[in-house]
Amino acid sequence: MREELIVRNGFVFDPLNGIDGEKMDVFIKDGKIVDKVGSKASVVESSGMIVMPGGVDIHSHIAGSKVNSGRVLRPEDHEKDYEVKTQITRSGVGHSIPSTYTAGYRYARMGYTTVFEPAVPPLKARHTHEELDATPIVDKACFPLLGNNWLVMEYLRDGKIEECAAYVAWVMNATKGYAVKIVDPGGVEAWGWGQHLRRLDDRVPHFEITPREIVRGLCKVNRLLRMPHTIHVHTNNLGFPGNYETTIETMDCVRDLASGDRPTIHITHVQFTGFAGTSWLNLGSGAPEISNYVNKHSHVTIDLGQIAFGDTTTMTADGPFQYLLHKLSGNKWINADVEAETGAGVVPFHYKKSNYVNAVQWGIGLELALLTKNPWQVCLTTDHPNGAPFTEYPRVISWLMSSKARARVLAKINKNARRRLHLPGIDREYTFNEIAVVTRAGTAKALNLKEKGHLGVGADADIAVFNLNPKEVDPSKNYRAVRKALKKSAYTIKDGRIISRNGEIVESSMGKTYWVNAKTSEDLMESVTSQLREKFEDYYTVQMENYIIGESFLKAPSRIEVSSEV
Amino acid sequence: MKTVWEGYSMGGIKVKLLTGRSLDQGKSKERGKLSEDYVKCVAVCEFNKEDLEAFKISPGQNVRVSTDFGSVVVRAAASTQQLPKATVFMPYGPWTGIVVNPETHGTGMPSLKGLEAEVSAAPSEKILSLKELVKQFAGR
Amino acid sequence: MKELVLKARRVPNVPAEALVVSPNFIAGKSVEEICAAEVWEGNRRIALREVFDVEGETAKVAEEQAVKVIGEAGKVRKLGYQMSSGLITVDGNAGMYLGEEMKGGTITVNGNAGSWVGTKMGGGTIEVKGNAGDFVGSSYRGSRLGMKNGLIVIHGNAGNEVGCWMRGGTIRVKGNSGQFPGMHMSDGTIFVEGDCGGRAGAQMTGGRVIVVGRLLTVLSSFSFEELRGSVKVGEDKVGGPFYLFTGDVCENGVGRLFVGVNRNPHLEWYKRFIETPGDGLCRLV
Amino acid sequence: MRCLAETFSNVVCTVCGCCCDNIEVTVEGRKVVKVKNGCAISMSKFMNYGEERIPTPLIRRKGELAEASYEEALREAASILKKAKYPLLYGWSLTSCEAIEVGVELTEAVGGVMDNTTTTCHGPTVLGEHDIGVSTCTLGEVRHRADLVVYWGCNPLHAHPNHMKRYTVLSKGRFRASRKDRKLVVVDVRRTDTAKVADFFLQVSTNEDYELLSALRVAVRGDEIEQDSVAGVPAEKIEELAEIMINCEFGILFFGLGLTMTPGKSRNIDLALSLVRDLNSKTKFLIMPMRGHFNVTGVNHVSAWETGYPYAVDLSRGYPRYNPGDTTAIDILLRGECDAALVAASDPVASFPAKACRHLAEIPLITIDPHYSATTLVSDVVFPSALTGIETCGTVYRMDGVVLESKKIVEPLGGVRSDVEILKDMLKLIRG
Repeated sequence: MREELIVRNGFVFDPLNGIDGEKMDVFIKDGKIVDKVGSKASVVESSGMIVMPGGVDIHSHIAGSKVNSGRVLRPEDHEKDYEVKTQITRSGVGHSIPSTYTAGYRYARMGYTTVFEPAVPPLKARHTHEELDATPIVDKACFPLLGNNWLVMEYLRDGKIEECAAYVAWVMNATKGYAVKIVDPGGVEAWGWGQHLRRLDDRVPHFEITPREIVRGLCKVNRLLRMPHTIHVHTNNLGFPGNYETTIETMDCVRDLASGDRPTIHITHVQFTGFAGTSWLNLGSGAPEISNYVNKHSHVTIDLGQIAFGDTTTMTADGPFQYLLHKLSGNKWINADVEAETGAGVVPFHYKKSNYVNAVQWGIGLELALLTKNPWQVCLTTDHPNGAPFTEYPRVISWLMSSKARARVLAKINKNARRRLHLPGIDREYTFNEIAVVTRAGTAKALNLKEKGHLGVGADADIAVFNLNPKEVDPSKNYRAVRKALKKSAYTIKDGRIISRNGEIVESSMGKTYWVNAKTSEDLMESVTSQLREKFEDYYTVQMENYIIGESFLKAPSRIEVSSEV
Repeated sequence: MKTVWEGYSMGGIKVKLLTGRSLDQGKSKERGKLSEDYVKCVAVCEFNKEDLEAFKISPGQNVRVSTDFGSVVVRAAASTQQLPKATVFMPYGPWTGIVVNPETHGTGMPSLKGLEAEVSAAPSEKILSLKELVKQFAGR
Repeated sequence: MKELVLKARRVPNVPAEALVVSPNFIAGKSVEEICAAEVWEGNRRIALREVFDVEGETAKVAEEQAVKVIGEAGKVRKLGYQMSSGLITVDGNAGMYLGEEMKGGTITVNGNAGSWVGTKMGGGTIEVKGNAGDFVGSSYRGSRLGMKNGLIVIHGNAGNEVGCWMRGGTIRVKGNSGQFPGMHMSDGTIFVEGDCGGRAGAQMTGGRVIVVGRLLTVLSSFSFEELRGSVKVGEDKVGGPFYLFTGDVCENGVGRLFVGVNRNPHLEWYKRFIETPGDGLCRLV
Repeated sequence: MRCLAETFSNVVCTVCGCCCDNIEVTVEGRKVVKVKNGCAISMSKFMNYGEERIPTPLIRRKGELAEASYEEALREAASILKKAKYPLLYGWSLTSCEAIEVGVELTEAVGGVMDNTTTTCHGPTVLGEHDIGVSTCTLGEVRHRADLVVYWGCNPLHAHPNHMKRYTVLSKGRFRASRKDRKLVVVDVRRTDTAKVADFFLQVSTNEDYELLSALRVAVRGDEIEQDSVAGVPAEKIEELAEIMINCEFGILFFGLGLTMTPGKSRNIDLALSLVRDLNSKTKFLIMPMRGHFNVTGVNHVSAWETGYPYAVDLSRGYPRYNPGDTTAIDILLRGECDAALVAASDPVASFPAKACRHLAEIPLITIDPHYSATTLVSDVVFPSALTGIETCGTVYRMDGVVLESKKIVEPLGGVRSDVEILKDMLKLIRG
């Protein structure tokens, strides 16, 4: 039986329930938030501390084939950053590509309890689930890559939107996925031939379709299926100067598909597609333009992909971009194309303050966060590990909360970059409430996770308590205290159990894996499945039966049923 | 007395020794490693037809293969895969383990191909079974 | 200088690791503290006194500290780890990773040393009177940060990949070296006085590899430049003549490979590029 | 009594890294009576899986292996591992990822070194990748797009008999209809059966692959090769191959142990990876190691996500450390530095150099294997186990990282447990 808990007397930040730093108690029973508990409940004394829902990371590459390729590529990344086994925890290594156990513990220590892996080649989804199942404590889910999928492109080219929807539903089921991920739509297929495709209206070789049609088509599919999350898009042209225009164009290409205030598109790691300028020499920030667009349009949510200076590993499904980065940096390079579906690349990278481009990138991410007015449209990410390892979140938060902290970095970065950036002129500072939005409430909302990101009755009892008194500490001035407190939570509570105390894991558990079962009409699914059966052997080198992942393959599946419009 | 460890030069024919997978080795290991079939398929040294003639060795005859690292008796056979001159091939197995160079040079991988070796006809010597071979080099 | 003597009590049968055998650790501590210092024997944490008898004195600062290891320490790894000054003398063999990440000071081994001598070294001197294993002065796996500075002298032979990903400093092998001296190196000097197992300078981008003795072949990714009468290594002028090659072309490298003419008659064909008067090539060099 | 015949389709073959998943196996009770779509080795494995099976656990008593109870064998094994200061836990390529995961946990618990058969196949490939990276793909990409297939130092017709048929020159892809649309190049020391069907064959001198690769890189750059011939190949032929590679639309280089085991080892691979990387500035070119042993790719993956490193992981200090050449099985054995060993799902005594095997025989040795093997002969404790992919199911990785579920098609022998069960029981006993 699970015990009852009271998180007592903390300053609670629970934006989804309109609670902004009120001193109050949070009650927990059987792993859920309740409105009262018995007198025997254990007490987590939190007076003088911040209490927030557990963190929800919308976009972090923690599991799967490309992450693991990165681990194998970089023993030098792990050598000096390791964790010794304890009675409770398994050993492991960091740094930018931590082993699965270490990743789970490190998230939990920072008060994060839910993490979504955003790039899964459907053919290799089993691998992702194996790793997610070896990632302790946090709840998780993964996004299958569909923006270069042959069947998707063919259905959309032929205008068969409903069939496409049924196929996407089939993929979600077959891969136990959560949301539609699009990476460099059409561009990765072109990369299969070593070609680059940059613009929204370029044609994908052999497929007679454009990126614009793929994004729009999948956006419609997503709506037809009533998927909990929007399409999650990594745009074309990532990593090229001037790409902020592609970002805005991509946002705008689904504007008419919006209904009400519900977002229709999530653009991910916008920093990497927020470049203004025409070359690396005059690279600038496109953040003002992008934020301006987002401020005027409610159909968009974004996440930052903020960079932090230092050594990390870049990894995306965007094969051509990773090749570009390899050519630019001279660093070692992994490419991994996946038949009929997608690709991937991995390149180690060191962001330097003295480097003009890196310094501009640093500024772009922060400008996006600070110029976008509505924090509910912004999710904090570093696109782990692309911009920085997720363990840098406390540092990123301190930059958002303190212009002084930003100024200190600005003083040290490349001078020309400083001149190009708008950041020195921005004095906005995030409040704790806004931080709670961009790290948990807003991300949970964007993912439509009803039981996450808030502390209302019925929510999962995933709670982070930080030893920081918001009445006494001014985060603007004392940003170091913020960093220190966020790095190691005083308590992280997962499903109603204290699993981390002052940065030490005191109990380990295995979280669940969400997946979406989008039910379409039986006739439609039947007909699409039989079409698939015909094509499967022509497209794939595995049998259709062996491609499908049964629910029992997952250690702790959590199925989300949605009934589609088709 | 020389042990199996030291290897010994017998004034045999100098050759390059390759080891590797073969279809027969693959099939026979699945039939059981204590089987006669396994010995037949794996305790083998393959030669070029030209080399067999030049060395006056006939297929089926026993030969001793020696390197700086050890020495083992196996059966001579004609290679179906054409070998370069004065090069012999042995399929992977415990018999090759005796003669390969264990040195890894800091890579973890011993030196299993392209070894300097000597072969000589060994008509009166017996090919050891797996059990006998293991007993000989491992003492168990 | 004050000397602390460590006498090996027994030879461990599993790998032992003694990061504490370094002037930096020892200086400023009592002999009692040193005796109790942590050493790993396989998966067991033990005290230094279990493997070494400790005698002598400790100095206040590392500069004043000499450490002498007597007996068989061939299984004891990482002697002199990260040391920045002082002296270590090993009367016997030293285990792997001798002087790893060393920054200064001197290590002398009067026997053989295992592989990875002076890996990631940033300064100081290591002298091995016997042979050394593979990867002398190299980087860690996957890293491009090999030896940066300092001097390593191997009086006997060295194994493969001497100076792998080396970035500076000097490695001198008085005996023979294995294959791939100067693999991926970008700067510094590797001087092999004996023969080389081959593939010298492979994939180098800069720096110098000098092979006085026999080198079977020169990779086709090296282009012949000219004959040199001698080459300077530190203060020494080493007599040649040498063939001078540059490469590795495939890495856009500007490394220089010197190969002794006398011991390598099979490379004589390169001379055709300089010896024929009237041949256009001669003007190129 | 004759049992009813039952046919299983889409069975994953358990022989090599091709992991063909279209095998049809008919069984009658515990007997396999028919195998369809499998290669000759696959047939042999399925049909003969019941040969030379170990019926019960064994413990060495007075020098001879004798029958023992499961509990007794477990106690003995646990005691060996607990006592050891530096145990080696080796093998893992013929079992499921689920078993390998328990293996990592066990290694961590006993403070040992976990190495797998990668050590003696593509360990050098991993080392090459650490320095260069790798430009690769899944096999279907080759099937659909490749107009140039190069096999270097490998003989797929013998070692991966279905490779060409299912994935490369003999397969039918979306953009390549038949053999005519593809060029096959073979580089090998021997004129193998694979070489005999090639369109272009280069016979490289033994031990000189590195020299040839280096010259080929020179030619791909468009520079002149100063030598008349390199590695026994005339410069013009090298230049011809460079032209073929540059001018293809989509090329792939498959390489085997002919590169990883010959002098140069990891550096041969370093250069092959570099060559392919260079080619990407001129055309689309990819590279893939011909992984041999069934789930050896899976071991690398499990090991990497659990510890950060794909093989040769030293957990003696309670956290993962890694340095092949030091922490690899053969080096440890040659230095005589492990004081106990557990071998699971592999037969090192049949494949390691004899000197390494001798140390294995000298220390307490536990083996988990379905069959009698050279290794069981020298073991002190032997656990019979169910055959993964025949008697028990489990996750396995194809050579290109595609993951498949192997199937259970027959019941294991009475009393014989799976690797997962045995390892878990051992772990439980050790943790007390």
